[in-house]
Amino acid sequence: MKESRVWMVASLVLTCAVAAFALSQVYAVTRPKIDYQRKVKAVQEALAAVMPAAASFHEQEPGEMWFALDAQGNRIGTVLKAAKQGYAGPVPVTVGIGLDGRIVAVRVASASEGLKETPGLGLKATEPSFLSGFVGKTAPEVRLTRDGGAIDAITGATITSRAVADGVSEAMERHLEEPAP
Amino acid sequence: MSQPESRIRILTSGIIKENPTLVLMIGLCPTLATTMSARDGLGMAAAAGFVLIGSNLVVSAARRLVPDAVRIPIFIIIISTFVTIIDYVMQAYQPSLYKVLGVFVPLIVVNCIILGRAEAFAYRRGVLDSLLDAVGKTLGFALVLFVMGALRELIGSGTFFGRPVLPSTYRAAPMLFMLFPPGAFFLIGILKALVNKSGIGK
Amino acid sequence: MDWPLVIKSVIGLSSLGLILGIMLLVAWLKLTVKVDEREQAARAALPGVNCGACGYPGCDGYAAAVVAGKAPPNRCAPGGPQVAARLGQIMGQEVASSDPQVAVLICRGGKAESGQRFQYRGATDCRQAALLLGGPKACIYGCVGLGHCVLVCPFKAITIGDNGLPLVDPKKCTGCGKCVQECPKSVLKLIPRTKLVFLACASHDKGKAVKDVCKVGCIGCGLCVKNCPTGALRLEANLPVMDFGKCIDCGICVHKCPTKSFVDRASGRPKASINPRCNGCGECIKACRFKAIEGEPGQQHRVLADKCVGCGQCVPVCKPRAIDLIGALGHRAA
Amino acid sequence: MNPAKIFLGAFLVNNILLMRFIGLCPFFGVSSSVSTSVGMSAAVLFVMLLAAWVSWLLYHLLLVPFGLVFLRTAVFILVIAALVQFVEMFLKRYARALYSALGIYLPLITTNCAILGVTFLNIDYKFSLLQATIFALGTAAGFALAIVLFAAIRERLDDAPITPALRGYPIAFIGASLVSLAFLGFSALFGIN
Repeated sequence: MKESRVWMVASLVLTCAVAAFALSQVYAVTRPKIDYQRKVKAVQEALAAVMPAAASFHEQEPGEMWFALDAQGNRIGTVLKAAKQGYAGPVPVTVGIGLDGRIVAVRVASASEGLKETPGLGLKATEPSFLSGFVGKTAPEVRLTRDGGAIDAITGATITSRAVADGVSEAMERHLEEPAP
Repeated sequence: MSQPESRIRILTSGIIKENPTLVLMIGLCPTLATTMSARDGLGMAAAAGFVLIGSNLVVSAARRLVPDAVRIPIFIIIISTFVTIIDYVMQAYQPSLYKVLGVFVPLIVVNCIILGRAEAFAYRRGVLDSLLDAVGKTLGFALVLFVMGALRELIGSGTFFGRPVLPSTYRAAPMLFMLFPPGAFFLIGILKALVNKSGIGK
Repeated sequence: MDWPLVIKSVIGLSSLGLILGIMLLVAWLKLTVKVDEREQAARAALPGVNCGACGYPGCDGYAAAVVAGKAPPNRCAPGGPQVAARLGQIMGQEVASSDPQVAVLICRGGKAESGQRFQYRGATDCRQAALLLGGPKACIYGCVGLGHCVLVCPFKAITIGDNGLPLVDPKKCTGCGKCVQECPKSVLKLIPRTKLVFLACASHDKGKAVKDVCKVGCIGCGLCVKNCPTGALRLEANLPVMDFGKCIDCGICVHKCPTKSFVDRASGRPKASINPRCNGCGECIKACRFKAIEGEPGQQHRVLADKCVGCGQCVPVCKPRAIDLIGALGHRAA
Repeated sequence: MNPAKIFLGAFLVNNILLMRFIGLCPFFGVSSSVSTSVGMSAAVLFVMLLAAWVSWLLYHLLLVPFGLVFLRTAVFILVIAALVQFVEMFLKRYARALYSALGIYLPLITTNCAILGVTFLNIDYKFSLLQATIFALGTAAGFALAIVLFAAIRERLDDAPITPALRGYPIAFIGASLVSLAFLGFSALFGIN
């Protein structure tokens, strides 16, 4: 029986079946934990993008505000999230603000994270050339130049630029309401 | 077959006399790549050990059923099952270690030790013997990985299991050479020379 | 239990297994080309990992090499000693039928016995040295002594003695023949393990030509051929060639050889002794080539221990079977 | 990642043998002579390309749509084993000359970590099919460069007067360490890490 031709193929198929069954179980058990970890990692990366100097983040308001901490654990800034209505949909913005109240960096959610702005125009809001305009600004300056602020909008995508600027300024206002540590 | 070795000898021979990495010279890829620190080395050895023990048991248990002509593909399936199990379990519960070991965890499936022992030993011996052989080889593997990991970590970053050991003056500018691939080649060359000198595995 | 996932996974992998199984079946049926069963046995002994650590292209390549005698049986890394033993057994069976072999050096011209023709400074390797005018050694047939055999011996059985000549440790030597193959001077030879006496010289020169270059070289005088009781030796190109079938290891040639070119691997030789049953017929005196027996006719004879070499020629001629050989044979490094 | 960077990255900077440590088993076994190394590299290039394509297609057209990503390891190694077996049979019958040149190395490749390593890296780096092909080419070239370079060194090592303890593997490792040190320099050269 051991060397019969049928058993030769059957044994292979049977082993595959058993292996597949075992693997599907393992996958079912471990998938939720892996997805959770992947989500946590994505969030951490987003925060780190706007606050490179931070070693870890303490979640102050879930999904809204984090305190950026350095290696020793003392606070070096805050990170806030806000979203204003843009041309085609909400424009989620992440803002990193230093202790001095000045903007460290701004990041706009990329297309793969659900940004619906028109490619080539609105989507340019995610590029550093536009976002670098926010760096170092304090709350009152975060307005488009035509609205009396210091941020020059992307030509042809004023609505998206304003959405970003408004989002950033809303985040900064909320930051001011918070009692400083 | 040479006279049936006593059970204890199967176990102990795997550690020194027939040490998979330094004497039989197989399974070099993970030995060099994942030994940046003692913790990673042991983590890799644990992962490979789990797969080796698991596959040796299953192969030995099913050895009467497996037709000779297709024994290699069946061994490969058994081994890749255990590898995928450790792959996903580690991704879920030990993400930091998984990030370090990276592609070497799935690469265990082509690790010459495992397929080699499955074919040369487990397929021909009883379950208990195979278990002992697997445990022996794993301990041997772990020993070398630990030594390599500890040495590279000590020289390369002056710490042991992450805790600083050497004075901070050294740790400020450690011999990074050890953490890079050339250091790994060099270290295993020295270790193999010591093994040759001491005449183990003659 | 996430049933759709399980079903998808089982069907997916099993179908792959099925395709693979059918492919292997087709291959197995079509490709059963007849392979020398020894190679099949060797191939079955190998783990089939095809990891290449033995230096041969995969297990099939290595099995073919071992069976062809080109590869020693212990190069399979994953298989370790178990596979080496099994391969040795498979190959051993072949060799065992013709008596397990051991390698011996057929040259006794070390530093003390044979000088140098020129100062050789170069790679310490006999093959390299041999290319240069046949090597630095006075005798161009002799062993250069630079240890190439030491290097190639997979069992580390050969070490260079203090006399500059390789010493083969019979315990470690498995008779794989690697050294015999690799020696540029071909002064290493495989002889049956049980063989005690052999000629240790490869020089085809005669008389004075040999004496000039080596104190222990065979000068082709033929004394051994004349004295060999079983006619196992014959002279060919100034060198006695031994027919192992006929030779009874009596050791007479060793003692008769004027230049001590023969080697006796026995560590000890027995001594003859005559017991009272001796009727003094004197046959043994005629048989003994070393005049080691004396006695008056009709009186009990005596053996002179210092002269007796224990060749045992006197034993068969003694009608009353009054002569015994006392003492044991032993092996020592050739 | 533009194609040149992928190729140079795989070929020199992250050489699969000397920097990533993948595929070392045959590296020390087969590299005893230059001719065997060349034969091995040709076979590796041939199979690595095939394996990269087959595994990429399988992954993106079958495994991902059906959500069977966890079968990746099992499927890839089985497919590569089958691929090698099939290629060996195909060559044996239709291309005798090619078979004698590189056919004998084919069984060696199924368990070669380099081939499987490339298939996994293609997936982890989320390469497109074209990028995956370039990566496979670069890696195979890197494999060839490393193994032939090293074989030349080892041939010289055979006859060099080396202390007994270092002879064989130890000196081969230390040689590899120096060659790998040279490759370390490449990372700064092209600025790819």
